[in-house]
Amino acid sequence: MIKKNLQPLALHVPEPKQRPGDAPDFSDVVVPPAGKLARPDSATPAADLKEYPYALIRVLDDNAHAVGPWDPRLAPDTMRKLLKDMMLTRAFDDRMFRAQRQGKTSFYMKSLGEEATSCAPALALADDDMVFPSYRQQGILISRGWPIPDMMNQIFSNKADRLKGRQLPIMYSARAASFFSISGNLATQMPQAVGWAMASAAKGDTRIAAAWCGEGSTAEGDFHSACMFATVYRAPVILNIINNQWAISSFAGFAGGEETTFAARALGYGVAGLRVDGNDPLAVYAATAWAAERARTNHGPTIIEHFTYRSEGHSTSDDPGAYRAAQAGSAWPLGDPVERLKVHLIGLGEWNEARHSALADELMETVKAAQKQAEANGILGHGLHQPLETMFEDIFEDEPWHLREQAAQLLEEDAVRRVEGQH
Amino acid sequence: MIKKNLQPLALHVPEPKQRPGDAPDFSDVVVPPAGKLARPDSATPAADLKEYPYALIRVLDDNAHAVGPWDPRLAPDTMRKLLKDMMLTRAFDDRMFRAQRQGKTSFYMKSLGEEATSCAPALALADDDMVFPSYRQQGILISRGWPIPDMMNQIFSNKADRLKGRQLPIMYSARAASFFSISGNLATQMPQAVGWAMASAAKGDTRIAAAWCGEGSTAEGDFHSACMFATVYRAPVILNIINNQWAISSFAGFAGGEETTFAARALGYGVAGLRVDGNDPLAVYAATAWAAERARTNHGPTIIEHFTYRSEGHSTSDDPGAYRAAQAGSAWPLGDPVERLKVHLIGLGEWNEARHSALADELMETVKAAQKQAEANGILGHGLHQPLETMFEDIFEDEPWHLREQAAQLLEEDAVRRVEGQH
Amino acid sequence: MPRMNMIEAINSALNVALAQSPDVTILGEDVGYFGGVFRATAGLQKRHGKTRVFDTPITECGIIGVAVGMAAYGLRPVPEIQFADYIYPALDQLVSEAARLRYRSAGEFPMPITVRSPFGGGIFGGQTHSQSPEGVFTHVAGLKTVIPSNPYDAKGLLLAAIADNDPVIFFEPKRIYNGPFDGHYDTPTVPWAKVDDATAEVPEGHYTVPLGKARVVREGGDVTLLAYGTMVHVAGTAVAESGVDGEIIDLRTLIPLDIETIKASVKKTGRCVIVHEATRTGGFGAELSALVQERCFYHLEAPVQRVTGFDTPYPHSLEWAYFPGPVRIKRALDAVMKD
Amino acid sequence: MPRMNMIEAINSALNVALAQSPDVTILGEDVGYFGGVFRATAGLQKRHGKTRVFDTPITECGIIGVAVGMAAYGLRPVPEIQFADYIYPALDQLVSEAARLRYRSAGEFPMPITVRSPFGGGIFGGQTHSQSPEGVFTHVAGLKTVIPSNPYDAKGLLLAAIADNDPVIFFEPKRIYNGPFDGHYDTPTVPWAKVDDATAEVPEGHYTVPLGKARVVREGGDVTLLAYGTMVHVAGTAVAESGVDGEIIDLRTLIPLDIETIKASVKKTGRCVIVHEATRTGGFGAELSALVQERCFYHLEAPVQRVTGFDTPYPHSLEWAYFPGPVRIKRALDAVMKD
Ligand SMILES: Cc1ncc(C[n+]2csc(CCOP(=O)(O)OP(=O)(O)O)c2C)c(N)n1
Ligand SMILES: Cc1ncc(C[n+]2csc(CCOP(=O)(O)OP(=O)(O)O)c2C)c(N)n1
Ligand SMILES: [Mg+2]
Ligand SMILES: [Mg+2]
Repeated sequence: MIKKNLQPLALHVPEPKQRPGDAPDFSDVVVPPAGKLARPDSATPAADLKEYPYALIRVLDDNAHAVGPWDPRLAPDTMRKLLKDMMLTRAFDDRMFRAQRQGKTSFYMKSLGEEATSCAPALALADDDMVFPSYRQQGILISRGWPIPDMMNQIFSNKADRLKGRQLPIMYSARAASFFSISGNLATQMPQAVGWAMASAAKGDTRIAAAWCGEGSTAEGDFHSACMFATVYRAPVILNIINNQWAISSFAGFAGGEETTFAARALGYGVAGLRVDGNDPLAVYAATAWAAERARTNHGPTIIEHFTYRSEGHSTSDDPGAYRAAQAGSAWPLGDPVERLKVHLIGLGEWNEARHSALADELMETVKAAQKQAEANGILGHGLHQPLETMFEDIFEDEPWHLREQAAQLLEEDAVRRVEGQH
Repeated sequence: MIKKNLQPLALHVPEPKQRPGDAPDFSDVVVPPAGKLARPDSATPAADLKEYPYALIRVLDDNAHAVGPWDPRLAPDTMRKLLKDMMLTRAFDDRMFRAQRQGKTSFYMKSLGEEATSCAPALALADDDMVFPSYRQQGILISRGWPIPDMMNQIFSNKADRLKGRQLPIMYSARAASFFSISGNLATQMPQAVGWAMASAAKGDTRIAAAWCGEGSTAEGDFHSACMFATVYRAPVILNIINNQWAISSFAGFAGGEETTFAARALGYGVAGLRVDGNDPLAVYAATAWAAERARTNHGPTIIEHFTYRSEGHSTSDDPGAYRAAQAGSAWPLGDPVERLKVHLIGLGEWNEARHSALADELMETVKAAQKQAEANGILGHGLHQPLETMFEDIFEDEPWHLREQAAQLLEEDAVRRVEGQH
Repeated sequence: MPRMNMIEAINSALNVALAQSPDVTILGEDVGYFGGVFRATAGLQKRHGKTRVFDTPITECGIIGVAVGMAAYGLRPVPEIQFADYIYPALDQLVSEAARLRYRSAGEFPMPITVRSPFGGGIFGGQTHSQSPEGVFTHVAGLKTVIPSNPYDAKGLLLAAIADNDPVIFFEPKRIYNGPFDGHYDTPTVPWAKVDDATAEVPEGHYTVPLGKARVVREGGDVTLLAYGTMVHVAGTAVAESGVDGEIIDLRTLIPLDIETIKASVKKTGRCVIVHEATRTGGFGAELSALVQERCFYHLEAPVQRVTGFDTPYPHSLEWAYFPGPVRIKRALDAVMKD
Repeated sequence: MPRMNMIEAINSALNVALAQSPDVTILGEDVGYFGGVFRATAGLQKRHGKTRVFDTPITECGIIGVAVGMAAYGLRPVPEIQFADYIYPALDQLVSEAARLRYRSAGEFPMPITVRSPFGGGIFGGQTHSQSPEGVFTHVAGLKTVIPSNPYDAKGLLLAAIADNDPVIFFEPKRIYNGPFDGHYDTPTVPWAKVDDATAEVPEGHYTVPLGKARVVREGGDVTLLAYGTMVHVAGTAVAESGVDGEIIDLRTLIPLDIETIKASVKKTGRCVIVHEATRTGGFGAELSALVQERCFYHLEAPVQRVTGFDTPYPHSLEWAYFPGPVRIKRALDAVMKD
């Protein structure tokens, strides 16, 4: 079997540079200077954009000055809105994480450090552009002004939950905010977004679609299907890859990250690919605005890799200390998006520390008040759920006989349970 | 819904340049001169090979002279073997297509014009390298010297069919030839080949794997999965894409071919990608040899696009005249692989027209004789099939009770049928 | 009344649906210019335009994923899966997405998608052009499954499926596209045009056959035969040849099932034989058998029998040994009548 | 004898298998360095090396496709699908490839693959961490399906599955990983270490529990209860609370099924209740019901009853209303006993 005159083959299994016990070390992360990268016209053919997947769009430099052609030159009010959205997202995450720890719900997922990758695109898109998020894009809903108590009702699966307690916490759906129902199955939303965009194009509509998934999720066949349809029909869609370096315990090397960038996937399909500093809110805004303009003018899809870092655990079920260096989040060389935008605004004279901490306090109060309001509708597992028969609704438009029978059976059982005090 | 100040979106649906009634026109096909492309060391990092997916490896020039650094400088005997393999494949296809038309079997698929993409890789690989073919790689089995009557027994599903009549014609399996069982489901073999290669590497073996699929099939999620695993573990595997421009009635534009090459998929995964003139047997040999050396020396996978043309219908069930220009095959600017190698050998003084037609006659006789031999074992639907109880074998290693019961039932039914003369 | 074969009837249904609603959109491998490998979509692209009837990349996952997105936009996509054997790569998008989106969004995102796919064997198609995977879908909450057995129903049920606001898996029994099949492999197929039956007469315009309603094909007092698709015809042969007075019910829709018609018949006959081509274990026949004995136990004179394909991959050369033909059905009829 | 919970037992089985055969290879999302989201593979990479226990890209299609290729090479891969809810993207590689390769190659390419996957609900996991999709696999010719209900069986069945030369779907009832579950959601879980039962005692070394053999958990004369996984324990509660003398059979292997044990029991008791957590329609319970009435018809005193999850997606907040708990089972017991 093994030929002696040939050297034996060997299987390469990726390994991250640090593991628990090691100090975090990001010295191999190449951080090009802000402002140096040219900004091509958004109608440029993909064939002339081949370097972009390997570059990194950065607007805020080390001093948080906005520099270079990708600076979106946002009005201070817009930037303050972006800052506030990110801060509110963070405050929300903080409270809901705690609520899970307090046993008020079953599950939560934070987006700490990645807020820019949701809040900035939301701002750069039109409010009625359709978004197909993954589970870490709560920032979009917040940016679009969705009521915080409504989000919390969903998290508590309580009697006011519009989704009737059917979905795991954070799996929002908000059609009125052009926000698609979140799936627990990774990457399924990617071809769906392309399909929505194709429908919009077929109808001569003006709305585009955008989708998000993690770098780990790009390995799924659905991601590939999305890219195939996007390129073939030049769909008006933005496919965002949030490369936060980790997929639960697996570093990006298990998603192909050792060999090239995630934006480079675009080259395989002949579509535009951008790579952006995901912790630079202005750069993320600019990249999204470019891609949105490209899509809206019938120049087709863009794949954007957001280079960022998952600063905390994957979810409330996860302990990152078991598989990666401690404190890796704070060592991340691209910094913190809230901090960077804050310093930028202060530098412009449009913000100051006092206003910042006042805003932080105010947002925490907002969130606390919302939580109080939501908890009044019940928390998970404490009885204030939806009526039992709602379990059989919305499976089909009309309830067929077998579901009607089962609903009746459940109500009978419930009566028994009540009599017997049993479960 | 539609904003008046924005231009409406439009859906792009690809359309080939010619349809039935049009004259074939390949003037847009870029054919770079043979011999001009540099041949990098096979250990070159993928990052330094970014131009290769857009180039075209060609060895035989317009006069069928072998030129340039990719010339594999094969011995005349080797080239004569390659020529013979391609000619035998063609003769085989010809007879089996006719056999289907004569009602001797249910189905057949030719590889006319694409013979080089099977026969040349088979020669460039070691005989015990494992191949995971699609349904159009009969040339590999023929190159590896597999008995023609055995292939025909499979096609006739007769009593000598090693696969016991279970598979559609041409879905061969030949473990002894390191030839994997062909699937009717597109692209499933691609991750399988990667898995085999990973196993070989994990075991410190020296054998590599190679897989083939059509350009249309690259849209499947399986293809993407294969590329993901190949890049992550640097698997010793060659992933061949046979870009014959058509997937049944759909031109390559529906597989992303309007926007870039198929070899460019490699860039998305950071692996080596080559694009080769698939009708140039020496170029195909050279590209495979390069990739095989790369894999065998632990430098990882290669994706090879074979640029060729499906000269005839998709299968015996297909009529290409219904969707593409007539005679497109003969207008294909890269010529015919058999003809090109023949002229090359004649130019070297190693072949001549008389020997060529003598060989063609001899091969046709070989095939006819084999067919006679195979038909003696039965043709489809004429009774000489495998015993009925074989239907229940090989589902599991041991036959569980429910299959034993069903086998008994079938034999009882069969007895009834024989008595009643019924079916 | 025009006579159509099943392909023509399906083509007509799609044509009517496309003309009626600007939201109906057809996509799939080879369905556009060429009109489908079985010609079910022939002429539709030319008539309704490339953005409403188009070819796709070969990714069933993508075809259904994109259809889900189109439905979220508000279209009524009618994707084709070229053969039912190729539906598995799309399973996650069907089971985890299309089937559950109305539910998980509490009605925000209904999924009016009709997935057409030729299924079943009897055409020497081997393992990957012959399967009957309906049992995978009937187990999934949120999917409807519809299988016609003749041209009239094919058109009427397809129009009803497209008008339905839930995802429907519409399996087309390809063995009877051109004409009914008596189950004897060597009987030449009689084209639908020559079949003297109202089911071969198909109105040109719009009509529907409601989902969830079975059809009593033949009334009888001895035994109830439950079948769908091709097997309705094969069951007919078996009844005719056996002399048993079988009541044949063509289920037409598996989910939601017409339980009332089934119950009424079995309570009348006291015997039941279920016929399908799919593999036996865990097939839809198991569900039918369970339902019948749960609801008609005290009327049953004999065990409910299942007549099915064997638990093997679909074989090529032994296709007719696999196929649940008249002999297999007659043996079951004999068995239930003996008891 | 050491006491282990189910995770420890599974971990021990994998460790023994890796040590015994150099061909056993474990792959899956997060199974390597971290040792799996349920810690089933903890420590195995460290002990057996990175090329034998490793993390993978997140593509279930790829995980199974690669496992098929590894099996073709001669390895015995043991891929993990992180949750059974995520198995659908791998379905084509399982159904069209792994299940059929021995058959279509006439024995050239056997597929000794064991797919491990946590399944079932009762952990507030919502729609995508709770499903019981065994009914999809039991319908597929060429796959075995195994479901343990306790630590002893988990290890012994897993070792038997890995040694088996055919593809096995090995579903692990995650609700009882840490301790048995009586079906009352508010009863605190008693860890396996404190359970006074031989099934919590797990030998350190190698042993097998043969595939295809059920276990009579409790003998009884009134009614036969067929269950597997978590529901074996819940059925036990119902029997205890109802006072009915139920004979509880833990099926352990669904395919191939131990029909003899089932038949013997039902012929003795004359009554049968089938319990599973999966949705009702087309679930494995339908097959069981059909088989029982086909083979024990003349012994049945009452209709075979199915107690199952409802035909809905797995709900989050109403999990315990969905779950087939003791009340639902007792009502079925009452019903069959009344008849
Ligand atoms: C189809 C599917 N497979 C596996 C999982 C389990 N899972 C949930 S999140 C996750 C990691 C995803 O990582 P990434 O895509 O990088 O996103 P991130 O969590 O970093 O935002 C995995 C494996 C799933 N939800 N769906
Ligand atoms: C999963 C799956 N989907 C669809 C088909 C039907 N089908 C068979 S061949 C084919 C076209 C394949 O084209 P390509 O990959 O370019 O290969 P070629 O026939 O040109 O060699 C299609 C769609 C299939 N066999 N499997
Ligand atoms: Mg990630
Ligand atoms: Mg092709």
